[in-house]
Amino acid sequence: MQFTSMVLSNAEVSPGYHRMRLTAPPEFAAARAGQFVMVRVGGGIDPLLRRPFGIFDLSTHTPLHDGAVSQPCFEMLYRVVGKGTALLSTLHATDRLDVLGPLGTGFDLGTPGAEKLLVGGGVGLAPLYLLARHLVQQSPVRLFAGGRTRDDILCITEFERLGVECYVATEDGSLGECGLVTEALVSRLEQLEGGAELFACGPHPMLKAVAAIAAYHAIPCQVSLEGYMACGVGACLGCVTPGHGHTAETPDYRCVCKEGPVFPAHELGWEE
Amino acid sequence: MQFTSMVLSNAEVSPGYHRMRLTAPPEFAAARAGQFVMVRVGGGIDPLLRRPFGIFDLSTHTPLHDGAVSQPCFEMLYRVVGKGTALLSTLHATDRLDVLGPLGTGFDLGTPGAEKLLVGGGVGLAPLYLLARHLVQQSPVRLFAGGRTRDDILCITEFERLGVECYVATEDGSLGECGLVTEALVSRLEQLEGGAELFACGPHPMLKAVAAIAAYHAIPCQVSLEGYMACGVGACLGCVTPGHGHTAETPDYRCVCKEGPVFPAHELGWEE
Amino acid sequence: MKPDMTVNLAGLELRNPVMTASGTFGYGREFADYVDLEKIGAFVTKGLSLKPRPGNPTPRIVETPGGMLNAIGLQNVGIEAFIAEKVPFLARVNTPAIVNFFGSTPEEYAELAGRLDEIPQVAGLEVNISCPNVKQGGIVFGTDPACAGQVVAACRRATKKPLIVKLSPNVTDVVVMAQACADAGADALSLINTLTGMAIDLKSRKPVLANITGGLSGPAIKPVALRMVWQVSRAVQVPLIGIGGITSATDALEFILAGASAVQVGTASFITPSASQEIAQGMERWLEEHGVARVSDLVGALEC
Amino acid sequence: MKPDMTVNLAGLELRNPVMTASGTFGYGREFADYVDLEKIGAFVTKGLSLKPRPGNPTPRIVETPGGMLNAIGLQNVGIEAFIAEKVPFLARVNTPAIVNFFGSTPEEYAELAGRLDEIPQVAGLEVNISCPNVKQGGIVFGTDPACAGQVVAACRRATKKPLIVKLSPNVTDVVVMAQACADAGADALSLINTLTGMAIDLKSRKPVLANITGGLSGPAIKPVALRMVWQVSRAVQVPLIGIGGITSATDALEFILAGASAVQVGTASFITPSASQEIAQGMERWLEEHGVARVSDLVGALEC
Ligand SMILES: Cc1cc2nc3c(=O)[nH]c(=O)nc-3n(C[C@H](O)[C@H](O)[C@H](O)COP(=O)(O)OP(=O)(O)OC[C@H]3O[C@@H](n4cnc5c(N)ncnc54)[C@H](O)[C@@H]3O)c2cc1C
Ligand SMILES: Cc1cc2nc3c(=O)[nH]c(=O)nc-3n(C[C@H](O)[C@H](O)[C@H](O)COP(=O)(O)OP(=O)(O)OC[C@H]3O[C@@H](n4cnc5c(N)ncnc54)[C@H](O)[C@@H]3O)c2cc1C
Ligand SMILES: Cc1cc2nc3c(=O)[nH]c(=O)nc-3n(C[C@H](O)[C@H](O)[C@H](O)COP(=O)(O)O)c2cc1C
Ligand SMILES: Cc1cc2nc3c(=O)[nH]c(=O)nc-3n(C[C@H](O)[C@H](O)[C@H](O)COP(=O)(O)O)c2cc1C
Ligand code: FES
Ligand code: FES
Repeated sequence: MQFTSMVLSNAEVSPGYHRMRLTAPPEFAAARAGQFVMVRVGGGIDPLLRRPFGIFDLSTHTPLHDGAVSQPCFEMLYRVVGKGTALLSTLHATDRLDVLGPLGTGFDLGTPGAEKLLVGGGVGLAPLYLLARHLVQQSPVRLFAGGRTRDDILCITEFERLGVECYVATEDGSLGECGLVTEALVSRLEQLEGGAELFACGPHPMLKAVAAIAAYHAIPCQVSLEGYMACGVGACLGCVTPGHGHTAETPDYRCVCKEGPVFPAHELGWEE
Repeated sequence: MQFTSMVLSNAEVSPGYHRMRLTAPPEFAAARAGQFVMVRVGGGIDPLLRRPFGIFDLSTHTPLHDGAVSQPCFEMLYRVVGKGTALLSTLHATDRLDVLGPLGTGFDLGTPGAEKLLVGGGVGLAPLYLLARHLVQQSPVRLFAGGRTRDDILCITEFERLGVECYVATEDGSLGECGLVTEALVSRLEQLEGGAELFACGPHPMLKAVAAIAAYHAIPCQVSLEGYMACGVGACLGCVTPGHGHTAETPDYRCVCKEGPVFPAHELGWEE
Repeated sequence: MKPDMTVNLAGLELRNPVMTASGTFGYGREFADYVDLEKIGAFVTKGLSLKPRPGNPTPRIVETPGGMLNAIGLQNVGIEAFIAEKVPFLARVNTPAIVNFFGSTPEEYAELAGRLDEIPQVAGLEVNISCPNVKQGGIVFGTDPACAGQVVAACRRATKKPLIVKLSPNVTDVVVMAQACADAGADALSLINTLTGMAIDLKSRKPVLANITGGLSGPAIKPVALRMVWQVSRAVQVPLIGIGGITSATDALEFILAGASAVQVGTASFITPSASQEIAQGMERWLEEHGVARVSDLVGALEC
Repeated sequence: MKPDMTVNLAGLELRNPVMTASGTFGYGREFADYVDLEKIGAFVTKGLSLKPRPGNPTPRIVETPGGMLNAIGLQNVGIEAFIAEKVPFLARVNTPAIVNFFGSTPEEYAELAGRLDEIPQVAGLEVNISCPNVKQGGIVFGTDPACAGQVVAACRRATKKPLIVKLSPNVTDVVVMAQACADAGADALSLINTLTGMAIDLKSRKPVLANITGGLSGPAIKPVALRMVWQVSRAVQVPLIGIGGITSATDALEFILAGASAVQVGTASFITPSASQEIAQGMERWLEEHGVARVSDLVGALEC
């Protein structure tokens, strides 16, 4: 679905990170956690391509004036890294944005009851919040949030408000444990008796580590990937990632935008 | 001089025409009527090149707060025709703009005392206002303003406030005489006993007609030209116009941005 | 009165002159939610080869000023899977599907042309000659008139369907290439394919694309594409399909004026999935507003 | 410690690797109010011919997506007026002035090279071979290796000054052209000149440029330029000057990584008159921040 969205708010939530709330058409309410949108920033050729962002949250917006009808809306949590996100960060309420989405395949919610362990690195937390909102209704949920410094640890209060137990680790020790978030994850897994299910989003090395941990403990794990995208709909083959059987001789590429961005970790090739 | 200017105001003065007031450095106060600026619209590659605009007026801006120092400023009167001017029209007070100028060779004020006849077509009035402000101090000044409809007749009140007698003609008769402004000019010239001096800015066919009238009456005439410009400083040779001696065999091109935009009409080639 | 938007292109009857470009529109189905396929003239599918092709490692795309580079590496499902998995969809859409294809020897091209000739759902063929000739030291077919002519002649013998040859812009003289392809039996020429380019990431001191170089497309290349269409249209008799940086009805009409009978929309579909449909509608509106009865009246109508 | 920004380019000692490109910087003086000429490595003057040249009718320029087309038509004052009116300024500036020049026969090129060789204020010559050879049916020198080699050899015999040959990108194989010019005695190669393009005005149904086609420059062409510099640097031994869409220090450093020893800034000077100076400063700052001692350490340092 392609639609024109109105910015409701756009605030810096941590240095370099913004959270933007946008209106959406009614059908958008059916978006699943882990799906994403592609946003056209500016109306011209610079930036040229749309920019992909996860769906941080879905909600309803009721305008303040009398008799106003409430309207679905969604949120994005984004980090300013380049031209497109810099421009995005300058938008204000009432500005318009051209949005394509929801796109891709989101998270599978797994087995109700089984403990859910969410692992997010930096802005990788973005799609995990909507996921947590869905998961807390059926299972205990724990979040492992990692980042370089405390500035990269986002929206933890929101997760806690859902009843999610949060573990924080930063590489410089400025918040939570000092070190990698995967260490906290491993401790938790060692404590756990029954099975747990993993959901991860963040930098590729983190996902690789999480996938290895899941494989070691033989528990289900879904990862949400990034990939340079042009079309977002599976047409250009720009965004592919190697599947588990991938070799130079027997290539096995998966489309991140269509088959993903969420994949069962064991279906992917983690070698490169 | 290249400088960052702050927008003080930017208002639509007639459908499709805007008037923008901008701060300038102290040296800018020395700009002459007929000189122009080149404005960078947006900070990226779209639009890529600067856009040239005449200097409509020069003045001083005194900020409202206590102890504020007053600052030179200038105005542009522009018509929204394409991408650059459309973007320009969306700017607000306190927005910044990158300006290059004053550029080029402006009007020569002519002989004090001799009647000055200013001929402007549409947005061609832009550089004539500053000129009129200078001329009224030494000579009687009349303005002949033409346009397609009354929407193209701009800022006449401002000219009248200077004591300039204004004649208006529109092609559709929606304001002033119905017809071309050059007809009113010819009548006036036929009434005049002593010599008059002509100053014109507007569409090329109008300038050509004015130049012919001046030649017929053997009176001095200066015209301000437009030309597609890249550099604005005489380096790229993009903006040239044929001089009076120009033929395919003995080419004689003048640089509109550097030798112009104002030229004595008799120095130009009017054939093409 | 509604203007006549139909085009007869080398035997293909199109409802309007706007097609989508190969590699930017998948196999048609990917965009079906966003474009009413029956509002465009035709669509061209992703470059096909006999065997499935893996394509290049990633990153495969990068944005550049006013354009993008891609180095997909011609990943595709191969003819067998194409027939099994993609052709059924083509049959369901009432819009001509043109299949873009390539090979690494003239024989492979011909074999594929022959296979495609047998598929009734395939309305026409577009030969991508911007590929290396493995038999001749990897020289790109589309940069050598003799090589290109050989490939086109081989395909011509293998199919009776409309045969479109897609020209590479990475040549000294596109007219010579166009002439060679027309002489060898092309029914129409499409131009341009991407310009070879490169992007570098200063931080890592590496090329951005895993393949190092890639093909430049998008608005940035429009002036080059327009120039080539104009040059070829004055020299060669077969109908042309203009491609390169078309994002609006105005762009498309410029290509028509330059001598193209139809156009293809590529990169623009990434930005606005419905771009091709909107461009067709915009062209129709423009013709109506300007009292042009038939879009074909504008073909090559540039006044120089 | 300040990084070492100096470059020795074919015998030219430059304080830094940033030069301005021919045709975009007049004869140096036009920009003197905006750029501290002594903060850039060198400047290249507008293409010079033996006789004054009128240039083309107007319009001569038009903006395109991410770039611009120009069809100035090589308007210039000719060698006599150059010596009388422009050389005195060159003498006053403590920055090497490189004179870009062209002819319509190899003999004209050689004669001009010889004349320029006698002018002490001229630090080096840049041969523009993107011009038609009137003796050979108007084929552009720079698109035929033999023609190009002939011109370069003729110039080489006529001058002992550093001889830079500026390559055209409108060729199938830029490496072959580069090799031909290097073999014929070029001390350095600069690349790229503009890509041939065209713009059309739909309203008037006419080409925008009076000359119909023009040369595309600006950010849009950067990927093509980078690719060509990289290709040539791997194949040819002489030093290269990278040109094409450079607007920032990052852009310039990308060209250095690709194999250029120096760069030229063209269209960017129109947008920011001080662009060349700012790019030189930005490069120095980047080197300092990244602990690179000498800019020459980065030349061709791309990791592929
Ligand atoms: C499925 C998906 C979901 C994402 N969700 C989020 C999110 O919720 N929050 C968030 O902050 N970021 C998210 N990203 C990353 C985000 O898309 C990039 O940070 C953004 O596109 C950068 O754009 P830019 O213009 O600021 O940067 P530039 O570096 O100027 O971008 C240049 C080009 O590279 C692409 N690009 C740059 N970085 C990335 C990247 N990491 N992944 C993919 N393409 C990239 C851009 O899309 C653009 O085409 C997601 C990416 C994907 C693929
Ligand atoms: C010396 C000079 C003074 C001018 N003064 C004024 C003024 O005071 N008020 C005003 O409204 N306009 C003035 N113009 C015209 C003004 O520069 C153009 O209308 C403006 O550049 C259009 O930009 P755009 O992006 O909106 O249009 P587009 O059509 O998108 O512009 C595309 C390109 O064409 C150029 N261009 C388009 N129209 C013209 C034109 N008429 N003259 C020169 N270049 C053009 C643009 O600069 C740009 O490079 C002046 C032009 C010159 C040369
Ligand atoms: C991602 C991508 C993939 C492409 N794949 C093919 C292809 O398989 N075969 C082909 O002939 N052209 C291919 N092209 C080239 C386009 O069909 C078109 O010629 C080019 O992109 C220029 O048009 P544009 O500027 O409108 O995109 C591809 C282009 C892109 C951007
Ligand atoms: C207006 C203009 C005039 C030019 N004139 C010349 C010229 O006389 N000789 C020449 O070799 N190159 C000429 N060029 C090409 C530039 O030197 C340069 O190679 C090209 O513009 C690409 O660099 P850029 O993208 O930084 O502008 C000209 C370019 C422009 C824009
Ligand atoms: S982004 Fe085009 S296929 Fe995934
Ligand atoms: S605009 Fe460059 S010379 Fe006038």
